[in-house]
Amino acid sequence: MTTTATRELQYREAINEAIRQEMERDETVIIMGEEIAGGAGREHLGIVDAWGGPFRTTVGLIQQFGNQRVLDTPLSEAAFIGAAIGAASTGMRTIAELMFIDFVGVCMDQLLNNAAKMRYMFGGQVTLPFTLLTRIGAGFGSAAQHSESYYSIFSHIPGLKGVVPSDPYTAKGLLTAAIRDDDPVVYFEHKGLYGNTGPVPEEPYELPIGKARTVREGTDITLVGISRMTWVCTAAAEELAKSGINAEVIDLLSISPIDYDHVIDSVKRTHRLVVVDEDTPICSIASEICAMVADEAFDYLDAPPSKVTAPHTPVPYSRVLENNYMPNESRVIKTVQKLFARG
Amino acid sequence: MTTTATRELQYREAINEAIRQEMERDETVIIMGEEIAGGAGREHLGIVDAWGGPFRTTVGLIQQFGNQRVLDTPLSEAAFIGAAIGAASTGMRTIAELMFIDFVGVCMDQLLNNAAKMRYMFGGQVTLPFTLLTRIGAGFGSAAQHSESYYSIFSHIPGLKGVVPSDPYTAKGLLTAAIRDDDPVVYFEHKGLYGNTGPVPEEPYELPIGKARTVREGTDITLVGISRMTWVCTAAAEELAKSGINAEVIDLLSISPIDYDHVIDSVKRTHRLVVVDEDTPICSIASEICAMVADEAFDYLDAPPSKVTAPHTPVPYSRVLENNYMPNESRVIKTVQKLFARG
Amino acid sequence: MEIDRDTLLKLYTTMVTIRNFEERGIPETGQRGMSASLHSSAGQEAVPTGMCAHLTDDDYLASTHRGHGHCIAKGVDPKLMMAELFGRTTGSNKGKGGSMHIADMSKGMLGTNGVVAASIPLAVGAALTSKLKGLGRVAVAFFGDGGANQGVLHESMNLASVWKLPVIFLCENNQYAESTSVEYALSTAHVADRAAGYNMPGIHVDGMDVFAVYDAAEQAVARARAGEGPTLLECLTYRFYGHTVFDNPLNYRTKEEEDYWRGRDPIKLFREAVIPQGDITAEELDQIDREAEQLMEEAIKFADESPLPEPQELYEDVYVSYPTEALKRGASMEV
Amino acid sequence: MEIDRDTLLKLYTTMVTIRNFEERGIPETGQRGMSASLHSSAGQEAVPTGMCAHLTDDDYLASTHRGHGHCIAKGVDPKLMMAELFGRTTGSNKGKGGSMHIADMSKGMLGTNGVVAASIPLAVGAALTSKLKGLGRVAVAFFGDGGANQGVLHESMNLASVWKLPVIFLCENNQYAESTSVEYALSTAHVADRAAGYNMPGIHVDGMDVFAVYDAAEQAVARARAGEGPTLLECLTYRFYGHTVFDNPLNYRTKEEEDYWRGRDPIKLFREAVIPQGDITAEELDQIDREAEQLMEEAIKFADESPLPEPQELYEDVYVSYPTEALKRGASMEV
Ligand SMILES: Cc1ncc(C[n+]2csc(CCOP(=O)(O)OP(=O)(O)O)c2C)c(N)n1
Ligand SMILES: Cc1ncc(C[n+]2csc(CCOP(=O)(O)OP(=O)(O)O)c2C)c(N)n1
Ligand SMILES: [Mg+2]
Ligand SMILES: [Mg+2]
Repeated sequence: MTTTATRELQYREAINEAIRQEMERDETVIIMGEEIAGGAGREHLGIVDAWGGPFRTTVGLIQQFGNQRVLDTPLSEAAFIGAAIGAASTGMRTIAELMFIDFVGVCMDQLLNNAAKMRYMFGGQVTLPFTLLTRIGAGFGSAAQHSESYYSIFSHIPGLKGVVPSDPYTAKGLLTAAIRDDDPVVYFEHKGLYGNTGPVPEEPYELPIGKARTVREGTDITLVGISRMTWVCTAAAEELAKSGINAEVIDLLSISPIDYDHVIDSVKRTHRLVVVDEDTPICSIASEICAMVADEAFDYLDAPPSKVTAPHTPVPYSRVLENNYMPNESRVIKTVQKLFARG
Repeated sequence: MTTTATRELQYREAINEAIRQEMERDETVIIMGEEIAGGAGREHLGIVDAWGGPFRTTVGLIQQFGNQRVLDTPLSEAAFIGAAIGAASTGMRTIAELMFIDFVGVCMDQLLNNAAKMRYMFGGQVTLPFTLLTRIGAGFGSAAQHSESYYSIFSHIPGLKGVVPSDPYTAKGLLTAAIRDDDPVVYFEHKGLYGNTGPVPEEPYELPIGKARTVREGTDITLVGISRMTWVCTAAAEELAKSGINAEVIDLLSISPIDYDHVIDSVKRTHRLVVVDEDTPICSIASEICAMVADEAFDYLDAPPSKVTAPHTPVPYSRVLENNYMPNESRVIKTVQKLFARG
Repeated sequence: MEIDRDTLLKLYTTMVTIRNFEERGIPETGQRGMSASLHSSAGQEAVPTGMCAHLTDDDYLASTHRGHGHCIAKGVDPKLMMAELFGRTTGSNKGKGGSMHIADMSKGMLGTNGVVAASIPLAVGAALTSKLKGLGRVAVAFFGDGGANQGVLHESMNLASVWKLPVIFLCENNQYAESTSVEYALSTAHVADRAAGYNMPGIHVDGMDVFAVYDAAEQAVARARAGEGPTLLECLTYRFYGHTVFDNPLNYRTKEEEDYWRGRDPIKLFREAVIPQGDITAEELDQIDREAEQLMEEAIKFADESPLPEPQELYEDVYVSYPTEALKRGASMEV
Repeated sequence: MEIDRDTLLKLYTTMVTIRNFEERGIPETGQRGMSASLHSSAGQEAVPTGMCAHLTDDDYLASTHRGHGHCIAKGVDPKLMMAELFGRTTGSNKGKGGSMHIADMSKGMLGTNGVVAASIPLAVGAALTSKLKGLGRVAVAFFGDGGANQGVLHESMNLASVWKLPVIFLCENNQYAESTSVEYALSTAHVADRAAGYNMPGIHVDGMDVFAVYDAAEQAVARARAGEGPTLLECLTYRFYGHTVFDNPLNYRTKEEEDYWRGRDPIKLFREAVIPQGDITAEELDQIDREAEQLMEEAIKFADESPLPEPQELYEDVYVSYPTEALKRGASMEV
């Protein structure tokens, strides 16, 4: 029985629902990580979970699926993420959570050399239905080791896929797709989006990995947003509309594969491009898209392909500095205006 | 007494000489890593070194400086690279070797969150005169975990610098500069260059980090090479000259800071660009340079800024496949010809 | 153990200063909307206090996300810490780091650190500096029971043992890593058991008893200074609050357990042990309490009156040398 | 220990097959200019042989850069291995992986691995699969004395112990990591000492004696299959050659030491132990030797006659689903 009912859910609830439904659908799906349930090993005290994830994205799962499928781990990312990869290679469909992308350095080797390469090195003998959940985003006064985005590193690595959902609808659809995907997928949750609400169908659905979407149509310039930056773009677009600039806004949604064609099609109509990326600028996805557009849509460009990103600095603590660090509406607007000012 | 004598040295010898001279000059310089000397702890058997590094770049150092300044380590990159950072923060000038860049995932956190960020997070209280030596490059039948380049990841990370010497002269000058630099510098040796010889001044000298150089002047197109790719570019340029295309070749030399201005100045004269990068294409330095040129030299470009790179795959083992993987002269030539064919 | 009066007073002062910093500084920072990442070490004061009593400003300490107490015990001025928490330019780190990155190199404080266990090898490196330069300094790496399960600890213990470095691996086992109890996550009874694999002493003591910590630390420091190599010292302790200010610890531990450990408050235990001996009076200690409270008021005032950074300070202290323009290039910055 | 005749013959066959693969396969691969990264396990045959005698194709093994022996003992066909070393499409990995990445999932062989210790958590994950699905399978993680100092081992032992997984941590202590001796780099006498920190048995045996390995492995496997959790098993062994084919081990060890260990050749020890018992004759064993030699000739012939990959196979098997064009885009590929 399929329902097509749609309700409003929070981004965090949409994530939770995707995991829950996939765990219901397929009993080989397991999830592991630090604080996934919380309070592990305290059943004898009547404690089954402490909070359901640091951002409550995994709340209630252990009650439904038990502690053999919802596994709290010791503080050992290399071991448990490696184990999730190993379990995926032997018949489970695994989800592991890395609490913040900033910590990826402690388990990078497992992602880089095992998850990304095993299938290739082994001549296709193994499939790795493995999803890594992790979190990105600045803006919370959490300083340099809890605020990074770093997704461009994952675009760079062959063998991994990556998605950057921007609202509850894409959060559920892309997570469903990620879990069902037979390749390793890194799923980047944005800390600044958890409380956002939006319509989400009740039944499970997949959004295709590698496809961007247009969230605002326009004719004069293409703005590409990644994750939360999509909404910085739409806000800038509304503002720009007042001065007669009609911006198209694309929500990238996947960082591997990157949907260049969607962007290029748009730029061929608008002739101008600004990519807005919360990560630092050098070798960023923003640069990547600009380069590909410059290459493949060269003859259509009326102005330099441009980008708005964080600067080439770590994330500072003090709010004054952090506010200057993050791309915002005003920076997008000024960049667009500069392109039009060129004539 | 300064001599200006110049002799031919191998790339590996130039590296060795830079380390040796800096250790002579400054007794706070120490070097550590796996197999730096080899045969550690066997002095009682009359063994002082086994080979002086897997590629003999550190040969003879332990004989001259002893085992307190030339430290063989257990197989524990996170610990000894972290220790090298910690020692640098407390008054030593440290060099650590990561045998192959492919293994960076086991110590990435120390580079990403300590080396790159400590100065910033601490408000400038600490300086980190720390150099990481490591190795890049495919072409040796060593497959997916011993052949990567990955330098773009280091361009992306604020707080780190990076250099990619391409011959004995730049190997010595950039290493001297890296060791003397008060910031953390990643020094990428290319496995395919160790045996190359070239003139190298005897006295210590520094080449500035962040400066590219032109190795061939030309008027029609700018080719940018990174590390060994510089010589793929010059070979292609010689070949192209036969068909009347006069290519300028730039040797990038630094991957952070990137010397965009040097490239842009050239492109403003030649109006065309191809970047040749041995790393994989997405979010690569090649893309980064193309994007920056498209942005800042937009009005000067007569053809799309283009790149020749490895494909978005791991490095394969079999020679047939590996040969197809690596950028080569023929691919560069065809790419250039295509740009001219556009008219 | 014979501890002289001055040392006793110093131990007490350190503990109550830490307690006061946590009890006042954390809510005040929260009220100013600065950060969600605030970790109170209230309850754990005896550990850094007992440890650092044997250290000078020249010795090194590498710390964790729960590091306020380590900083204070190591001599960092609470005013500079408060200003740092408030994000001010007068902060120990000019407002760049905040609670999880407080550093003061002039006090040998190599930084609190937001990545669990990541600062351990930094202490090993500092100990290497000490050894190679013959400085006679000791380095202490603090980490938690959660951090005890990170690979870098194991590598660091092996390395320090092989090189016989003057480093102390100090595990503050407060029995929880976030909500995960050590009973679940640690496969052995004591973190100190792991020393057996690295040819170093592994000692575990009551971390609520500042004298027990003081004694064990004394031995470890003596061993380090004598060039005999590293020690793994585990102190069993308890944090009175949640992992951060936001969490309710009763979601994963019982009221009874909390009451038991609050009954073992290290400050209370100190008073109960010392006052009856007659040499130090309750009034003297009360006076220290008041001074610590006063110090916090001053620190808060100092911090509040200090300037916020200018937006362009964003670009300072990234590198020693790097063109500022290169930090902004391609980013379309406004300021 | 009572070992039946068939098992004895099987043990011997496995050992000589490994020896022959190393002695023939490595130089032949070198002659074909395929790779510099070839690591002979000659001398160490008793370890995988004794271990894998207790495993079926369903059990799992995660291996190292020195993994030819592990593969053969786990049942991988030497022909497919030889073809892999020669870079042929008929290779176990279609020529994509080579010596350091040989895998055969149909034999539970989860891959040799070029990053030291990196495959250890994969075995933990395979053991988790076994436990969660109730398969009764065991997973073995091989690593060296060098690998014993990597952090991921420590994390993996803790995790496996906490989850009581059917995994065996098998350290082949061949006394060297490249040229670095275990005396220098390992802070403790035995890798097995480290088990104490993880609530699991830590056993060390003579790794040149296939019967000692066989017995210890039997216990570890029984423990794992009974759901009692992991074991750390250290086998003291020796590699007869250098780290790779290129290095001269006399740069870091003595002729006397080599002679001593060559005198303890596991194949020789086996013959010396078994032949005098009278049940198995020298001739039978010689016949096995000849068959192993023959098998290598066939494997070399098979490999040489197999096709090399087509250049465009470069793009296959990167992902299950990803547009091939996307793998080439922006790279200016010719083929
Ligand atoms: C590598 C890493 N993983 C996860 C985290 C998130 N995290 C922060 S503190 C913490 C628990 C730390 O526990 P413990 O080491 O016992 O220190 P405590 O908080 O008890 O002082 C976790 C999981 C982190 N900061 N770093
Ligand atoms: C993480 C990592 N660091 C360094 C290397 C380079 N390397 C390859 S094998 C080896 C020595 C391994 O020693 P051990 O674990 O004892 O195995 P053995 O070679 O003796 O079988 C080293 C240092 C590597 N492959 N991976
Ligand atoms: Mg704790
Ligand atoms: Mg070894």
